[in-house]
Amino acid sequence: MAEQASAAPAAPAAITLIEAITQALAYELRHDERVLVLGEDVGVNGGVFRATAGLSATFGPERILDTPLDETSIAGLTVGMASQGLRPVAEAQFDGFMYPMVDFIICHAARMRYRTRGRLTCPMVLRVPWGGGIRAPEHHSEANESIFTNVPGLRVVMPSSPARAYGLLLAAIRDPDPVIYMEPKRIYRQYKEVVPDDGEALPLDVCYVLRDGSDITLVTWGAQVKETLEAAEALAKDGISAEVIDVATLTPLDFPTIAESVAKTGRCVIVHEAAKTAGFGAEIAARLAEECMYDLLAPVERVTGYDTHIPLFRLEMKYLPSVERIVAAARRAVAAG
Amino acid sequence: MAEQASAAPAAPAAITLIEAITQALAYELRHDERVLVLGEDVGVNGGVFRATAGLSATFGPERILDTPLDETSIAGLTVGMASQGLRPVAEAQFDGFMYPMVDFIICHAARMRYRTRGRLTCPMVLRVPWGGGIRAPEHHSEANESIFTNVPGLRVVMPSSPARAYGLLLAAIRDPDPVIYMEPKRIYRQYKEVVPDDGEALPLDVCYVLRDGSDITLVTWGAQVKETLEAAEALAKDGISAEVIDVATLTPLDFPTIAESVAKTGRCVIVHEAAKTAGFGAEIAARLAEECMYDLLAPVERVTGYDTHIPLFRLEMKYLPSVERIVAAARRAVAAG
Amino acid sequence: MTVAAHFEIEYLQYLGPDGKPVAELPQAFRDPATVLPLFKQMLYVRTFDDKAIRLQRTGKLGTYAACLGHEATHVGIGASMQPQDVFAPSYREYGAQFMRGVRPREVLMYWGGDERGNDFAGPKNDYPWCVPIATQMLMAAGAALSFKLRKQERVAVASCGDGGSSKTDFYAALNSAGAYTLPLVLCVVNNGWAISVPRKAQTGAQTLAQKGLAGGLACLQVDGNDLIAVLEGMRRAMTRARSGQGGSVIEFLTYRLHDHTTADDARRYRGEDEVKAAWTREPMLRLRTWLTAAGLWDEAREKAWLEECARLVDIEINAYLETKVQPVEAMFDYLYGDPPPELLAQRAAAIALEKRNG
Amino acid sequence: MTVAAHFEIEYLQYLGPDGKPVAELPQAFRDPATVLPLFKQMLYVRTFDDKAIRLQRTGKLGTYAACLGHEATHVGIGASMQPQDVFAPSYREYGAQFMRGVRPREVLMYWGGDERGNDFAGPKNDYPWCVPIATQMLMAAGAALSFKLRKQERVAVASCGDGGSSKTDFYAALNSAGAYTLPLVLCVVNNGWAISVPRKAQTGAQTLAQKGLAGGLACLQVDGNDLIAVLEGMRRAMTRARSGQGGSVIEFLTYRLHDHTTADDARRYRGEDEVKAAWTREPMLRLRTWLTAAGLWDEAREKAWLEECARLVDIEINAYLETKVQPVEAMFDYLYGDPPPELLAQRAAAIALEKRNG
Ligand SMILES: Cc1ncc(C[n+]2csc(CCOP(=O)(O)OP(=O)(O)O)c2C)c(N)n1
Ligand SMILES: Cc1ncc(C[n+]2csc(CCOP(=O)(O)OP(=O)(O)O)c2C)c(N)n1
Ligand SMILES: [Mg+2]
Ligand SMILES: [Mg+2]
Repeated sequence: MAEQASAAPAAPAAITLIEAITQALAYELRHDERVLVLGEDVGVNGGVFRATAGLSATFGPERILDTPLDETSIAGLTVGMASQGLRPVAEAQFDGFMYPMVDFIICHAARMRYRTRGRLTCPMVLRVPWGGGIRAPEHHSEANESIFTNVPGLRVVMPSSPARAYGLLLAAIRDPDPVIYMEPKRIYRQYKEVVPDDGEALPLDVCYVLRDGSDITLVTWGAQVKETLEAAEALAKDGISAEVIDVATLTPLDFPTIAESVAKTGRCVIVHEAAKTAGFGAEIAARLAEECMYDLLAPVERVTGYDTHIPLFRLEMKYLPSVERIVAAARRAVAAG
Repeated sequence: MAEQASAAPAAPAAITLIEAITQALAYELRHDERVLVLGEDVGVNGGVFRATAGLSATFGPERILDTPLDETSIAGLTVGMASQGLRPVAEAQFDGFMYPMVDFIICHAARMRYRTRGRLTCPMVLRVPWGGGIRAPEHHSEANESIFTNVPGLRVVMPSSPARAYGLLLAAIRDPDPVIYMEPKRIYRQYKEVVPDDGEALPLDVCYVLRDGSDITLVTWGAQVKETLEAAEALAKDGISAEVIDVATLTPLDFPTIAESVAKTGRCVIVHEAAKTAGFGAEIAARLAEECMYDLLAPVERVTGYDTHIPLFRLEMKYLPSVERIVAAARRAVAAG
Repeated sequence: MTVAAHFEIEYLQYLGPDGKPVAELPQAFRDPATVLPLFKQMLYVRTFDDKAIRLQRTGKLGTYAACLGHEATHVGIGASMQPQDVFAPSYREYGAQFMRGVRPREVLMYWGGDERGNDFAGPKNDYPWCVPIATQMLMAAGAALSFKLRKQERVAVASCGDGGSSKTDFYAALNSAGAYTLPLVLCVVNNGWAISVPRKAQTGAQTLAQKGLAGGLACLQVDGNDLIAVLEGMRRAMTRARSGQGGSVIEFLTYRLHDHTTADDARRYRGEDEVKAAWTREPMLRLRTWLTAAGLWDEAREKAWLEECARLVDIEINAYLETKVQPVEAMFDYLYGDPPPELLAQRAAAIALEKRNG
Repeated sequence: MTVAAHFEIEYLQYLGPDGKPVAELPQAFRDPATVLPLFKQMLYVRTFDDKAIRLQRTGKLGTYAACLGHEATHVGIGASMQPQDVFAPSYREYGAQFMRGVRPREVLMYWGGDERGNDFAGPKNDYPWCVPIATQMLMAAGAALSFKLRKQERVAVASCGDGGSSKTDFYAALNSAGAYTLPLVLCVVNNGWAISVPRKAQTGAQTLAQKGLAGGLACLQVDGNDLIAVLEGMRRAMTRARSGQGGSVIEFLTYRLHDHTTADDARRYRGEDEVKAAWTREPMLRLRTWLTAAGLWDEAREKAWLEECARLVDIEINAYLETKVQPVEAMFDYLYGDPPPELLAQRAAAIALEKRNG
């Protein structure tokens, strides 16, 4: 086994979110021989974002497979391998190229266990760099998680810190069912933190409270965690105490954590990059309307992408929810009741 | 022009929902030479549900095109034709076979106009028999409208009566943008009504109030309109006056009609076949939580498919929302406030 | 003219429709005694098919996809596989599946609206019936890739129809098979029709076999009504796959003698003449003639065997009819290995509702 | 052995890398004077490409996909089309697009993050750049079908890369072309690489041209660095398409001399030697030699023309650099022909926010 793949050194260096992904992949490749990685350019090239950098050299081309340029094939091969006992981790190169995988994910991955009454299963992970804000070309900036959130049998996971990226990816690979693991590419290299390479998975189905507060609950996921935390900071200066929740696993949703927070604060702003209508924020707002109505002191607010496509990069930052828009919504909510 | 394709007779016979679809297709094929129909088995066979019965004989194989067995191809050819000035009406044979079309619908149909700043457009319709309850084989019973409701640039339409099927399909074909037209196959032949073949389109973007009421608003679409109206009837016997709204066009949503009703009734139950989590009902509940909180006298309720796949037909009716479940939810809402 | 590449597509046929050899029989299948059990199996399959159709007609089964006319291709495919191999069918290859240990009652349960039909008691790693056309071809490519990566001597065999050969997933499968040199056999069962769409409307290609050239695979066209040609075609492809030489596309020329499914009415779109002509080429006839000529078969033996078939199939039908509906919680119990709390709450609610309704 | 079908894939090359004819030149392109304007166009394209790369390096452009090395293929494709035809490019066929009237400033606007780059002033029905690999091939099949149904004498031409030829949409396009006998020319620009994945890892097929056999199309492999071979290959395919005989797949063998895009670093995955060798076969060299031998070109003329190219490209670059960002409402204004009220409300809110922020 090559040097870079051996156990974590005593004093680990701080790493970025994407390095944490590489670290998790390497850990699981080392410890579970059923695990393999496949996708376009994941081999020698190490992935267009370098998520698989070095893995081919360490684990060889039979564990790190470059695929022909076809997402349908990647999805189908992955489901085929997973259902025969391997644990493939597939990569879609960008969010906007994931759509040809939808058929296999919905028709086969999500129901292999269900269809066969548990005889065959589909323990696979689909990793997808997700979202906008990196001045990329067309189709490289999409927040399309809602494609999968109404599909039973899947887990949809989105980390927003290096530590959560590591722990949730390990959990995703070890999960006995298919997991869509969306990586907020805008914060791939936002900051570094020490992430011990200890193989400790984090729970899926858990929403993470990133900041405690008492006046309002801000709920978000993915790259918008950045703006949302900044908004909480800005609100604090005004004396508004905002609790910030990173949903992290969208489905199955840990709603109790959100409900508990809203029971305390009475107000909720949901923030996401995707277009507003029928974005996943709708589900959270709906749950609030169903289960927390008597706790709510103000109407729920959603601060989201507009109901149009994310523009090419000259305008894209005007599409994404800004700190300003989040703060304004929170202020409205606080003023309302 | 053959006999059956000529103008409507003086006293038209009552027709079913699916016959209304055939009638609308024939009308528009007669009146707009840019219109054509394509799909698997839509030609001589007249479609597996007979929606295109007789059209091939009347309009010939150059207007009614059988396609090779590939949904990707159907979607791609449709977008190609629509962007070059034709008005294709494509058919996906069943809901469960639509997924390979998702890529073209999202990446091309929904953004042809946007991408080219209006230079090219994509006036197409995708017809899809939708939903469960007909004792069909696997993949023939899916309520997957939420795949499309978060996608800007589309219209998602679902008729629930012969008259609306006719008027909305004409509107869909005439609309300058892509329309996903989902047909609730369970009520294809539920009842007949007289639908004059007058070429009158109905507005898209309008929710239809099917029954006036004052105590509670029941919001639904597609085949569940049947159970929802029955539930309203049952509630009436208890002295509960339920208003019933058929959403009809899911996106862009006519929320004002729903808000107006809830302002009056103060209570809302949303009913749909799809799985609950992140189904389109979530969007409606979210809007209520945002915009109608002060009108709500009781928590919003969703009566939906469970968060699992619709079972094969021996169990499928236990999956679908029943009159009983709708009535129970409405009673809870009325009792709550 | 400079030629960059050239190709030939071979056609295999050994027994003509009249039961007489049209070419020298291949070594392995020369002895009628080796072929006899497969002929009997074909008769068993036809008995099953016939009874399943009747079951549907009397309302005791949902939509059913018959396999009438496909028996030689299906049984020949099944007979060519080893237990450790994996088969990925579409929805009518019962003949192949029975050879692999799938039970007729499982077929009936699937078409009877019960997921337990897919929980095969026999071939544990075989794929269930696959309704989304041709996706099984690509799934099988994934299975083949898993065999190759684990250095297992196993072959994945998948089959789809002539219509299925138009589907992008079929092309993806052959592309993958070529790119990774997979132990994969892609069987295209060309029965002339995809519901109402005839073979010629599917593609401009002269043969469906030649589609394999797009991936650099071995290509073969076979008379799918000739069991011996089926066996020989499969033998070549399986040998090739098992020895690491890569994938094949085999086109089996046969005919769908029944409606597409029991929900279809083929008279809407195809002529009686065509069907009549197809009956003269159907697969039983020629084998019966050949085996009879070899002294291994006769009317009495056929009668006795068909009675035995009927008895065996009836046991299966009864087992199916006696199977109770799954409890309502079954729709929750196989979704996740590790079910989330909310799903369990929905499960409890569904059970409670069920109890309330008696 | 009975042969069901056989095929040959022809290879076209006329000018060798050294600029000497290797075969008798085709009638239509025998006269160097007819070819000269295209050579000049190739130099113009290379000048543009070079300047665009620099623009990106200085932060004035987003990611850019260079076309270095593809000039003969691209210009040859563009030169073979009529104005009424429709071209569906991937994302680097500027050489073809300029021939059709797309303006360099439009290329720059697109890669500069401005949708208006897709609103071509020139070819109104041509498709915009297409990032989802190979989907343009199938869209072009739809365009071709529309021409056929309306009995228009128009041809749809689409191009993708070697990587793109693995994509299901490519297969769907050729399947459709064969099934409907479409006036469609599918150009596979095989430049050896799909980002880091070499051609041989994409497929087991000997040639990419032969993929057309899967749909019964005409197949041709062409030296894509030889402008004359490109023109002759296209001439045959266009004639075939325009006369109602159906579709073709042409594989153009060329080489990507630059990184995949400016966001890529090809040194990670490919050797210097390969690139060096490819430079000896690049498309300008041989044409320059041939035209010089014919007395139509020399160093002075090249120098003068390159200066003119630089001047013309700079005009375009300046036009691009002077283009103001679209107003915020642009993201709402082209979504629907008939925009819904709520979208207009969001539009108003976005404008208000913009105003507040100055
Ligand atoms: C993706 C998809 N599209 C459409 C269908 C509906 N359908 C079921 S069988 C069939 C025809 C299949 O024809 P072929 O592949 O020739 O197989 P055969 O039924 O003749 O064995 C169609 C269109 C489907 N099951 N899946
Ligand atoms: C569907 C899809 N998947 C992945 C990508 C990312 N991507 C962009 S270009 C490219 C390689 C294309 O290679 P090839 O088709 O050979 O064309 P070339 O760039 O060499 O001209 C890839 C993988 C994409 N744009 N679309
Ligand atoms: Mg068939
Ligand atoms: Mg390439």
